[in-house]
Amino acid sequence: MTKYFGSLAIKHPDDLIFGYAPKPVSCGQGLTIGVGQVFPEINFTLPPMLINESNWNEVLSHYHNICENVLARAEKLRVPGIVMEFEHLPPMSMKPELGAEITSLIKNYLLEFYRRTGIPNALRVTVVDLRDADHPPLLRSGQRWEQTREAFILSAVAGADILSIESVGGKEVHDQALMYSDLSGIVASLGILACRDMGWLWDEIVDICKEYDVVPGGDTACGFSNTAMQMAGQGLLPATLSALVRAASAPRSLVAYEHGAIGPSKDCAYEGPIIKAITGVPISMEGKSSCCAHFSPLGNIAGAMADLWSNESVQNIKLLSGTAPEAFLELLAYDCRLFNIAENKNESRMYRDLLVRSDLEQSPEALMLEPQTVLRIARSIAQCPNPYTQTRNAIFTAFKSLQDAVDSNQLKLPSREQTWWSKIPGLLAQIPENENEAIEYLITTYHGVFNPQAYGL
Amino acid sequence: MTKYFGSLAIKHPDDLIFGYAPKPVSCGQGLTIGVGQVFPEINFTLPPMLINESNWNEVLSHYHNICENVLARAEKLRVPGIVMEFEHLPPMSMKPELGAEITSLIKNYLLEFYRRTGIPNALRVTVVDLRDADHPPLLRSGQRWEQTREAFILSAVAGADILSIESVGGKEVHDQALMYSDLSGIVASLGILACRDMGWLWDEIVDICKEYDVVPGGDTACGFSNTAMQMAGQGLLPATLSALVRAASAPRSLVAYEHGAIGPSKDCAYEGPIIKAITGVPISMEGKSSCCAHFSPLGNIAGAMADLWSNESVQNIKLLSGTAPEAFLELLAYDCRLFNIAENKNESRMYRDLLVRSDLEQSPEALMLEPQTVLRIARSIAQCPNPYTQTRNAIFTAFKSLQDAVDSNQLKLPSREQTWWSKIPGLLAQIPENENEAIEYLITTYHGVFNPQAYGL
Amino acid sequence: MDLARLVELGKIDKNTPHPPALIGQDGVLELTQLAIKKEIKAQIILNEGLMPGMHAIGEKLSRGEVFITDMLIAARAMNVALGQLKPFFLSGEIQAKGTIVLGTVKGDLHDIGKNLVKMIMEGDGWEVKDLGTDVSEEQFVEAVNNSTDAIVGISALLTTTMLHMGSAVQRLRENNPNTKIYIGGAPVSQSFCEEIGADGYFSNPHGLARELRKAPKLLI
Amino acid sequence: MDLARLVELGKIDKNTPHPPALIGQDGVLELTQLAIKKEIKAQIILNEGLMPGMHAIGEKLSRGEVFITDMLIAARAMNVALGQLKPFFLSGEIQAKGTIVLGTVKGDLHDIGKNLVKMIMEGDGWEVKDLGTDVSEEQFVEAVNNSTDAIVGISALLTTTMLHMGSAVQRLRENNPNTKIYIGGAPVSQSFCEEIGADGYFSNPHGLARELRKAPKLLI
Ligand code: B12
Ligand code: B12
Repeated sequence: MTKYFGSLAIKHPDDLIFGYAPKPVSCGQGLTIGVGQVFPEINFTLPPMLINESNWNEVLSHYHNICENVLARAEKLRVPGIVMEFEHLPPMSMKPELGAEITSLIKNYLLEFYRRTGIPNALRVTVVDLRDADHPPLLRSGQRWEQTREAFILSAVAGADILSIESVGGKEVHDQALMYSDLSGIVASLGILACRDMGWLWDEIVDICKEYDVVPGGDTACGFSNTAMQMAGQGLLPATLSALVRAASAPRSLVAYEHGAIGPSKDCAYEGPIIKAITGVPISMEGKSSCCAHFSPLGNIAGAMADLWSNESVQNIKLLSGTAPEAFLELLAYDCRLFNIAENKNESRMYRDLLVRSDLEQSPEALMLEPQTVLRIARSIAQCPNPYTQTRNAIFTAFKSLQDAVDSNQLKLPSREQTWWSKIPGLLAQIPENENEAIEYLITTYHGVFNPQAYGL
Repeated sequence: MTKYFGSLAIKHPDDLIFGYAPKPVSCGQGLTIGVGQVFPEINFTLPPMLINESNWNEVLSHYHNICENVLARAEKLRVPGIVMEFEHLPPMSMKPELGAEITSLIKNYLLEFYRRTGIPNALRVTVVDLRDADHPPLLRSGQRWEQTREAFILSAVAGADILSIESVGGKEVHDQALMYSDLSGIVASLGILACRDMGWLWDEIVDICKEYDVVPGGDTACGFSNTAMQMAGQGLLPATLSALVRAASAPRSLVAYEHGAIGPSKDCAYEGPIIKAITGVPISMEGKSSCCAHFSPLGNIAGAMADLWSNESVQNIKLLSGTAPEAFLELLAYDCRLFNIAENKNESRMYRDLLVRSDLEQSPEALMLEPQTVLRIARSIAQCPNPYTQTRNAIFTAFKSLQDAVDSNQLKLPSREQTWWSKIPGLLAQIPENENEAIEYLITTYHGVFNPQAYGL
Repeated sequence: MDLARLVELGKIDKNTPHPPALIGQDGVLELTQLAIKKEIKAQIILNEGLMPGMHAIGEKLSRGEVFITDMLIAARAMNVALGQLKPFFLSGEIQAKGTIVLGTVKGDLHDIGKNLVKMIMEGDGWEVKDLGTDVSEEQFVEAVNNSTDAIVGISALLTTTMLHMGSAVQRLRENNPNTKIYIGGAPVSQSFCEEIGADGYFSNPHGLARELRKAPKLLI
Repeated sequence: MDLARLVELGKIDKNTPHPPALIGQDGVLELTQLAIKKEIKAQIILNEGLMPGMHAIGEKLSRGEVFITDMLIAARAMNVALGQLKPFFLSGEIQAKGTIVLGTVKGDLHDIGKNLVKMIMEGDGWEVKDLGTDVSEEQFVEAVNNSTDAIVGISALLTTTMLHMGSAVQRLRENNPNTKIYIGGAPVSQSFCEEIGADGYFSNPHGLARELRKAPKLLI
């Protein structure tokens, strides 16, 4: 049941804007996302502590505490709606009953909150992709997959309103290709391996969602393009490479929607705007408000097209004001007020452009989120149905956009990126033109690193 | 050497805007504040730990670590300029050599940073007002004052570029008046006691600043109006009372500028916009970006007129991204990019109005920061030279503004505030008309609570 | 109108103008005097007449229906009544709930939170010995030595002083292992409380008041 | 061009196309073979020919002048040279710097950081035993039992797994009190390192490499 998005859901850059999605999603307790307002999506995790049987009550009491504090603040600040994301930690997917117990704990708070305040809300549960634990991963079978699948089912039963995952198919190859700046390997691992796994995996997830009446949210290329961005942030890889990887990861994340996901996409998927342009689904994004979770070259621009605004993750620790989750809910709530007043006063386009321009010239990664560029990349992807070609097109288009910006002096590359920059055309030229050659390349160059059967190869 | 500001430096609401101050301040390493750009003012403090001789090296290493991380991030994000505020903790003012050692540590980092990157910067040092330790405080003499004075001098010698304090004169009475919602006591303690102490204290501080060529930044009514706002936030006092106290505290903070302070004002002084309107000095403000330090009903609106944008305070603890001070510097830097791109694209008025409107109808405190209201209160203060009358005028004007907003349904009071709201006119009517009656009231009602000599009474 | 309701409304006596609706009517003072005259047992006056008024306003405050000012006004009226009952306290006919030793830790001058604790606990029938701010471990120990049944409440607002709570708890335990010690203040948390071995953390005074009401041997 | 420079540039052999500027010229392979033929002592080839190249690129990486890819390409060339020197390692004529046992803690699958540590330490002349991810305390202990002079490096990326470092340190100490244990990973810090009693924390692999170069007895 693959749907091919042959054209763009959003064709004009003016329409690519926060709060609006051509295909809104209704979910949870009275919440509709994508019809004008941006809502906070609050994320949280445990402080430094182990998770085991002896301290399970302590774990639960953290989640109680988080729900109480966050929802009290949300009420106080009169948010127009709220999404809570419960992201599993590994033991919670490994023993899915544990994840389910916390899911229903949070869901009960949300139900009560809705009854008391009438504020619409929803619960996203993100399961850990345990298949990563085998090297190379088996993906479509074995205990790891069984557990992951079970974690989805029990989360759905326990009350999740939206299901998501940060899936890892193709990452075993991508990790190495990235380190060696092997663009051919990057494109092949994303466009062939990752896309194939996504198709298989999301068929499974969408089936579960249908059975239990839950919204299939979407996936994120976190393990691919955020790893690249993190490493570029640490000065280990060029930022232009990280920008290229971002574009190249969009077709991979798109596959979820081709197989039935409907959004809202995952916050850490900065390829979200491209997905929104192609499919029209609402997206979750994180920017400066996720300074608690990671540093970023996309602090403001990430908000330009967001439908949910997230803090990615924050530990339940004490700050001078209160707990960190309530503090970051406050931050999100104020940012959302700004989005929403701008839309209310008919200034949303102007405000979006400020968000875009404030970061645009500061990093190659930011350029990948500029509305015109987003549409350019989206178009190059939508052009053809083959995921490998889509991925190859995306990286070429991204490079052209970077080149235009560099040539017009809009983007100034630091001197340390210059040598690498001059090598890119050569590396791009080496990328195999068609899927078969690319498979050939993968099998010879990354022999032993991945398991071809796991991808149906 | 008192200067009386008989008219407003900013007369039109359009000119009351972030980044611009009629009387810019140049300080530190090449930094000029108030000529178009908003700069981050980063604040930081120690994590839970004692300060004593045995762990002094650990204390120092925290400040080393903070400087390294914060400045590395500032460079990475290419901030146009930066202010670091070093706020003393009590032992650092009690033994001023300790405060001085940290001051010179930070200053060295800033000098080196300026040499390496050319990014303008300055160091604000805020000393603890130790006079609070005596009950009732002696204020103008005694060991506490000697230590406080010494702390100013040693900070100046050690390299502070700007000096500030959160002074406490009049607070011993105000604390009680506040709890009993005694508007007469509030106005008298602010307009007489606090203003008198401010005049005396700031003459001293300005003298020190002249001698050591340091900028006298300003003071904050933190112990008055932020206490009220905190208590209102906890539901202990009405938010309308907290709004009235804010307005009433402006004449008190104004005194510093009448006695030679030139700004930038202290971040936690939310009376800053009123001060800016009257005097034209640049102001520091904190809003959603200080969610690490306290919750606030002023998250966005606080930025509308800011020249420095601060996080108030954050402990040097580890978050998932890195340390909390670098995370909050990142947040400030992105917010500042938005201010500055808006001004660059000629959209600053529009952006300011979004900031204002997003919070305006959500709390009485926010109304006190709306540009028209700010000017209205500022005018009522500038009208007459007597601080008591100024304070009385300010509270009446603030009430009128609140009343207009409530009458026009712009501001909806929660039902729990209604009873109190209906009592305000009666309480206002009881406020003594002139200073002598008010002194009489203070002496009879707050007998024993304060020391009249300490105020030259 | 009954005594409890008058306490809750803070109606001191016939002459006080507050609350306006009751101008000229009898207040807590008159009704308490009347009750004593009628030889109602002092303990009953306290437990069934006065305290329910304070509890009522306290509950309203914690539900956010009234403000601290209303609580203080009630406490003021309560104090007038307690003045009338003083002889019965002295004779031992009524027993106070007990004593709370209260203070802000060494190096810390924030006292607004602590003062609220004081007022609310007094309103709840406790005698509070307020040691003020900047209170050393020794001062806490001494105060408990002078009043060995006392409960201790410690406040701290600075992250650089909260650790003094740990040493205070330790010193107090050495001297008087059974003393109950409760802590509060913005930077403090439940897990910190457990870490330093205090008996309880409360984010507001009502929490403490409620906790102490639960302990049966402490009830009047 | 000297050997060190060829290592730094990652020029493997005559036939490799990288770097383009050196196409057709001799690479690390040829020069190492030549040196062996000239009977230059293997230890000298290693210490004065090859290692300075790796150090140079390592320093450039830590100064942000090159990228990890450049480092890896250099390491690849280095490995080719080491292949040529293998007989001398086997005969004991050259001694390796030593062994590092490396792994990501139990429950944690993040391995990119750990893999970088591996590559960089290998480039610096260490033999690395990579235990992979999700490594239990027992596995660390066992690895050290099999190679008692080894240094241990532990990585963790989750706040809910970092505490396993503490138990790993404890178990390792019980078995082999002198083993040096170093830790790293995004959530870890110097103070956490002190808390669990590890020997050092480094925010990046270069820190570790530099530290180990300082320890005299570990130098080749
Ligand atoms: C008002 C205030 C002041 C006033 C104090 C007035 C006074 N007499 O208390 C003044 C201006 C004097 C002041 C000074 C300073 N302050 Co101050 N202050 C505040 C502020 C804004 C509000 C505190 C307050 O009164 N809140 C209202 C009361 C009602 O709330 P509360 O104290 O939390 O108490 C409630 C509960 O906690 C509980 N409770 C409290 N104690 C107890 C005890 C028990 C047993 C129980 C059961 C319950 C309980 O009940 C209360 C009612 O619900 C806080 C901000 C904040 N986030 O708290 C900063 C804050 C505490 N101050 C801070 C600082 C840094 C200082 C100074 C060092 C600043 C300077 N450089 O001069 C000095 C230090 C003075 C000193 N030596 O102690 C920082 C602390 C940072 C840190 N490292 O810990 C804070 C957090 C501000 C910030 N965000 O940076 N401060
Ligand atoms: C990429 C990534 C992933 C990838 C992992 C790919 C892989 N094979 O490693 C994927 C997508 C699979 C993933 C999965 C998960 N992740 Co993850 N992930 C990240 C991310 C974005 C980057 C990590 C990274 O590779 N950085 C680049 C490398 C080079 O940096 P580094 O690891 O820090 O290593 C450097 C130094 O630390 C040092 N170093 C590291 N180890 C050592 C050891 C020694 C001895 C020395 C000297 C030095 C050293 O050297 C390195 C080079 O400088 C981080 C964000 C972050 N802030 O770190 C989140 C993050 C770590 N992940 C997180 C989470 C929650 C998860 C999941 C649970 C999500 C989920 N629900 O599925 C799962 C858990 C998987 C598992 N079982 O472990 C959270 C952790 C929150 C928490 N509670 O602790 C983070 C912080 C994201 C966030 N902000 O929320 N993740």
